[in-house]
Amino acid sequence: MTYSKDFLLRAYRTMKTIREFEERCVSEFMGGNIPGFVHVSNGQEAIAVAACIDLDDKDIIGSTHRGHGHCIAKGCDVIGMMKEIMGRATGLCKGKGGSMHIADIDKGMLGANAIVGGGPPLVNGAALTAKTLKTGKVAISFNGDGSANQGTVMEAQNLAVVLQLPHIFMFENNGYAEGTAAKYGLGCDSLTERNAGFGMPAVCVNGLDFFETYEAMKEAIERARNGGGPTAIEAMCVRFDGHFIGDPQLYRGENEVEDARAKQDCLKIFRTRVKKEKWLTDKEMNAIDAEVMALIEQAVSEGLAAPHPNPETDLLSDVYISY
Amino acid sequence: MTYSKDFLLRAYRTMKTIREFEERCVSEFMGGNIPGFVHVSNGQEAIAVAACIDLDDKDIIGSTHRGHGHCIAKGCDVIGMMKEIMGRATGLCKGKGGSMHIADIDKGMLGANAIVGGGPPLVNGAALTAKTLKTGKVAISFNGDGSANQGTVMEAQNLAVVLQLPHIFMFENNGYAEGTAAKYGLGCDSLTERNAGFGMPAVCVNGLDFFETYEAMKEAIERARNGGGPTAIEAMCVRFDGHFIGDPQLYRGENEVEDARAKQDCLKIFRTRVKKEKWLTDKEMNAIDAEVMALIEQAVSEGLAAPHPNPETDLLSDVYISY
Amino acid sequence: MSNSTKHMKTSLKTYREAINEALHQEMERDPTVIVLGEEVSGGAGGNGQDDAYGGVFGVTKGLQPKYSRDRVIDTPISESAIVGAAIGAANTGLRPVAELMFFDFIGVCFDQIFNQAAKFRYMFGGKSITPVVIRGTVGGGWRAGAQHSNMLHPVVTHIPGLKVVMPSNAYDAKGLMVRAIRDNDPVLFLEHKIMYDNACEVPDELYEIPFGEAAFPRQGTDVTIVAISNMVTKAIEAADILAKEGISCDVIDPRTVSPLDEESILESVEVTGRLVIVDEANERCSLAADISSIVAEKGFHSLKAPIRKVTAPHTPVPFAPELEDAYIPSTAKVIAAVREVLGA
Amino acid sequence: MSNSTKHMKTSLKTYREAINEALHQEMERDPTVIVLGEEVSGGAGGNGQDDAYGGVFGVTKGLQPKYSRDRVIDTPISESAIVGAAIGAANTGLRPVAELMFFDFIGVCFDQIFNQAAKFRYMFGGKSITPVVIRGTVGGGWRAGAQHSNMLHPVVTHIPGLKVVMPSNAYDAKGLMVRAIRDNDPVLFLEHKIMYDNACEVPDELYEIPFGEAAFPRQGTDVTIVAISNMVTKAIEAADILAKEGISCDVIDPRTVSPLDEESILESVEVTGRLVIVDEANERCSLAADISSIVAEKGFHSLKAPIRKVTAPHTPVPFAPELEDAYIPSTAKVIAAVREVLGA
Ligand SMILES: Cc1ncc(C[n+]2csc(CCOP(=O)(O)OP(=O)(O)O)c2C)c(N)n1
Ligand SMILES: Cc1ncc(C[n+]2csc(CCOP(=O)(O)OP(=O)(O)O)c2C)c(N)n1
Ligand SMILES: [Mg+2]
Ligand SMILES: [Mg+2]
Repeated sequence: MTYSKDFLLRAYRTMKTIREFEERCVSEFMGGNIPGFVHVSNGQEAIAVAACIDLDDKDIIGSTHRGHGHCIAKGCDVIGMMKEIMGRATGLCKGKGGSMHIADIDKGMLGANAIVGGGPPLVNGAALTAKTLKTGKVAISFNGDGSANQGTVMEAQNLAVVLQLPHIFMFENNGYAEGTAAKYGLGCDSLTERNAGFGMPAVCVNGLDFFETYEAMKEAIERARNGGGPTAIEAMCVRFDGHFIGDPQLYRGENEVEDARAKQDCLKIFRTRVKKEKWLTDKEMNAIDAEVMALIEQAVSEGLAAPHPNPETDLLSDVYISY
Repeated sequence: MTYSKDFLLRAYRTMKTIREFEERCVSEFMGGNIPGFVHVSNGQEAIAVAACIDLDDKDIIGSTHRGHGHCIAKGCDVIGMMKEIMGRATGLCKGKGGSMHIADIDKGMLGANAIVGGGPPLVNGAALTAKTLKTGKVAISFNGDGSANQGTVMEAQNLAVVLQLPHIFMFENNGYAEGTAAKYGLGCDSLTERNAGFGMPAVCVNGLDFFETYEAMKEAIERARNGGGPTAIEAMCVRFDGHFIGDPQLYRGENEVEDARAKQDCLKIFRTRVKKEKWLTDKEMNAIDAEVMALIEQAVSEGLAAPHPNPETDLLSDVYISY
Repeated sequence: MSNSTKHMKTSLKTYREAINEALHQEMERDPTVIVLGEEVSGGAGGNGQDDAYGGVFGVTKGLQPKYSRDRVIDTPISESAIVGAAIGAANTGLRPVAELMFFDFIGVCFDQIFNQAAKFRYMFGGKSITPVVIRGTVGGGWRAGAQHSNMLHPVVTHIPGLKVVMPSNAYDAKGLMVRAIRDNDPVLFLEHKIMYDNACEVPDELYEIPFGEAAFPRQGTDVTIVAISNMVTKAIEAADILAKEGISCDVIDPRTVSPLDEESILESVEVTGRLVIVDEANERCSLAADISSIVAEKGFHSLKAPIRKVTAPHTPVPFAPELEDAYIPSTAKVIAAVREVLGA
Repeated sequence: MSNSTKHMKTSLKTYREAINEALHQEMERDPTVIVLGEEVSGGAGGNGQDDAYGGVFGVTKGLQPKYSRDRVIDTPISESAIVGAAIGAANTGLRPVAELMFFDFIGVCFDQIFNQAAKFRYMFGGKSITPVVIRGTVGGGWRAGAQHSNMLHPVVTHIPGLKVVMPSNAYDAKGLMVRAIRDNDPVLFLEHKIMYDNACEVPDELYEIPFGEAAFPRQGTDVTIVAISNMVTKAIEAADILAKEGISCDVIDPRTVSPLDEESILESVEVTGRLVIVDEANERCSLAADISSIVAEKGFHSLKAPIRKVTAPHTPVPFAPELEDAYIPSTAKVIAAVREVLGA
């Protein structure tokens, strides 16, 4: 396959944005500027971007507790996100949601979800809307190796097949659900075979390879848009950070994280490939890096300067549209 | 395989008891002697009996809304059952449970379950007890083609594999979940393949054939007792009656039920086989028939004569052991 | 019948027919309305008759032949997936009406209801809308046993972000269903299964009954009786019997329990000074307790006697008819409670 | 500290340590006690350290190294399967303690709790026993947002057949956990996550605290304050501040909310005539409403002023610290409510 320069630059920029956003979330959290529970997705950027790069605002994604990357890949405003994660009144969700509950419907981002397995049933609904109104749109749910074992996810898989919904189930297998190894939680030898058992096309890809993941997605999206129903993609990847920021990660092997950062970095793999193919140059990408760093810096400084919510006006609002 | 005469007579007697019990439930319900919602299992007797005939009282089964056959096969008192279904104070559960909530812990019958998919998670628990206390006992859950799509069932399947529990998942595929065809509700082409996807041995048998079903069970039970973990068995069968007693069954094809009763009757198939093999004679089986009819008659007359519960004493009791 | 519907042509309709008609007319009017659930049509994938059930209680009968399986969707037995799909579809442009055959089945899909639909608007800072209706049958009387006879409205009334509708007659059922479908917040529409054949005059046209406005099936000055769902029937019976003795009861049917028409209850108690609350749900943390506590706080100075709750006891629903009849609040118990608060 | 534990050697223990110790000692004493849930040990199937978490809040730390993975069982993320397995194991001879990391996750396993465990004994005519403990963390204060900060005890208190335990300090936590494990009915053991580091003197030996017996952390005669879980801390703070002004508060901590020690509450109100109830749960159909309604019915004639509930508002739990702090009932709000019922 050949890729346009614009596509490659966008892909790189988005992946890099996620990476730097997440790394900065870690340091801001550690510095006390971010409250609550925060789960970052650095290491898994290629998947989010490969999944979303061909979507428009009317295609829908549903995310997880580890949702920053999905949001950014789907086009959510990075500054609004940082404000939200910092709990500010001008955040994407007015500071009421926080890291685990970011949504941006206008961008087709249906919502992060702090309940493991909460998303896929909802994403079926978005796919049902597309099917019913014949919009030609698709819906993507992000899932983990751990959430695969939640009954709600498996119900959603079956229903998607029964109704032939345009829903792509993306399973990011990062090897862990909190501190539990994926291979422990999944009784099956292969999640992909289990997915196929539901009666949908199922593939396994190297989620560190943007291009491989993108091509599987492209095929799945095409099938979905043409009425061919759901697909399951298992994308093997690694989580660079802890389950949550601050996790001591005692359950990981010696040097596991260091090794992953050195040898399994999807951004490095992308750079190596595009340079080898002579699609992009270091110079082009370094320029993007600088812009991204500036954007993240801006997000943090705007975030820190943003107003806090006001309990008088904000605590009781937005529960109902009318009551 | 060879079968002892005692075994064959027991198998026949139990199947026949279920058949007559169920047929009589229909007529007593129609006559106004049984209140509530009642789901009968006539047509599916071979599965219940094949599943339970090798179990003892310490092996556990968990049943469904269509549980009379499972109860009888597990050794519950038929007269106590009829009283229960009639809502009498001396019924197996003092009239508090009724058809959909019969249990008899002493017989290893953990409970019918009016919630589709409610049982298998609990049966995992019984299997966990067996594993933890190293009793060598097994646990069987009964499932339908419809309940297979309930998330709780799929979670239970995965957990049973993860913990290698001695749990046999028996799926009675009678072609329907209420009025919905099994092949509609199950998105997959084959439930057995989906079951295998969970990482457990999975087979499909002709559930009208007692012997085929029995042999699959025997293998599964042996494996479970020896620490080999769970098995899934899909037993193809037919439901002779409506989803519930009184169901007009408009969703069934013309002559479908009549044909099934004529050509897919597991009792007839059993009789033909044992006669052909010269294992049992008509005379022996007719004698059993007469005894069974007498027992059912007795169950009904004792049921009708049994005392009703007394609200003064019975309404508020049995909620807690102590409170 | 309210003022706005007075001029409309009516006919005798059952509770079942009234809801069915609301669904028919709203589906006709608005192509984004869909219906989904188990057996809402029935016969999917089979060789027999299509629309074989139209809902196991027949409430959705005839919708599928008219609007096709694209808009009247039979599903597998996967309540989380059903309710989740309805919610996600509501977030993205449809107005789904999902059915839980028995509301007892919230146990297998409660997360989607209380943690998802109920919270989206707030969590997302007012960004999302969830115009979903989840219909479910509640209550006892069918001898269906402990797992199919619960009320459970207190559980969902507790949850901010949900609206809870409990019509007590066919007229309200139609108008409230129309309102529920048009509402932009998630609505639980709880139909008492014992009332499906109850009939009254119901307008043939579309009309809405607003949420949070009680009805007053009997007016009186001695005792206020607040009753919910099918208990309204019993409260009315009790009031009519007591009226013959000269005891005048003010029967209030909140119709929606979230939002709740507090004002009407408080105003009535201001007049009567005495309150009986009748609720088929279990007693602990119940709607009866809720209403009692509102009056104990805001209407305290009007109260001339202790508030009496007539509820189901703290037990599961028993199967045997004698026990179930003793479990469900009866007209006799309502009468006794009224006498009690009157000190008679 | 109660009479029965007065002679015991004690040491300073946190709420977390007290529960951990109860689990350790009960597992030691009774080989049928098992623990299961997500990350109760941690590190299953991995290459790192075993017992890596010991529960994400560290409550089950050290159990697995001592009792092995046979009795301390890490599970997939499948709450219905976890809770179901615990219940089924309880029915057949074990005494499982299952963990829901956050009690908010009842949404995906509610059926097993309310429709199965809670009802077996009744439905089966008294035949089955279900000695299961389901532990879960409740409450806000961690900035964990709407889906991880709920109380939800009203939802389970509503359900007959369940027992609901809500310790407010380390001493109670240990004694109630021991009691819960030994209890033969299903028990929900709700730990407020903000209290894990709170410490007090706790006996080193095993002891039980009976269910349905309130504690009285402050005694007084002017106003009764009933407070639940972490709200007890705030009620005590309020009482101590008010004491300096000469206002004497009787603070009651029910410790278990099902069963509830009604008598103690009613007796106190008989003396004070004034009642404030403090509950972090949302207000509708809440435990605060429940207690209010009990007193409005049975203690009516003692009441000298309207009952005041101090609860969370009818909104989900917000994320931003300022909003969450305004959401959770504060000591200041308790004090204001006390003044109000005193007409001050
Ligand atoms: C229903 C539910 N159960 C448990 C949790 C706690 N929890 C949050 S994330 C997580 C692990 C998820 O693992 P996986 O799906 O692999 O996603 P990853 O964290 O690896 O991105 C768990 C157990 C939860 N939030 N919701
Ligand atoms: C959670 C839940 N959903 C729906 C129902 C209603 N219901 C009872 S039985 C049944 C069909 C079950 O089909 P299957 O599992 O194939 O069993 P069968 O009736 O064929 O024996 C349904 C939908 C229920 N009791 N519980
Ligand atoms: Mg993972
Ligand atoms: Mg079936």
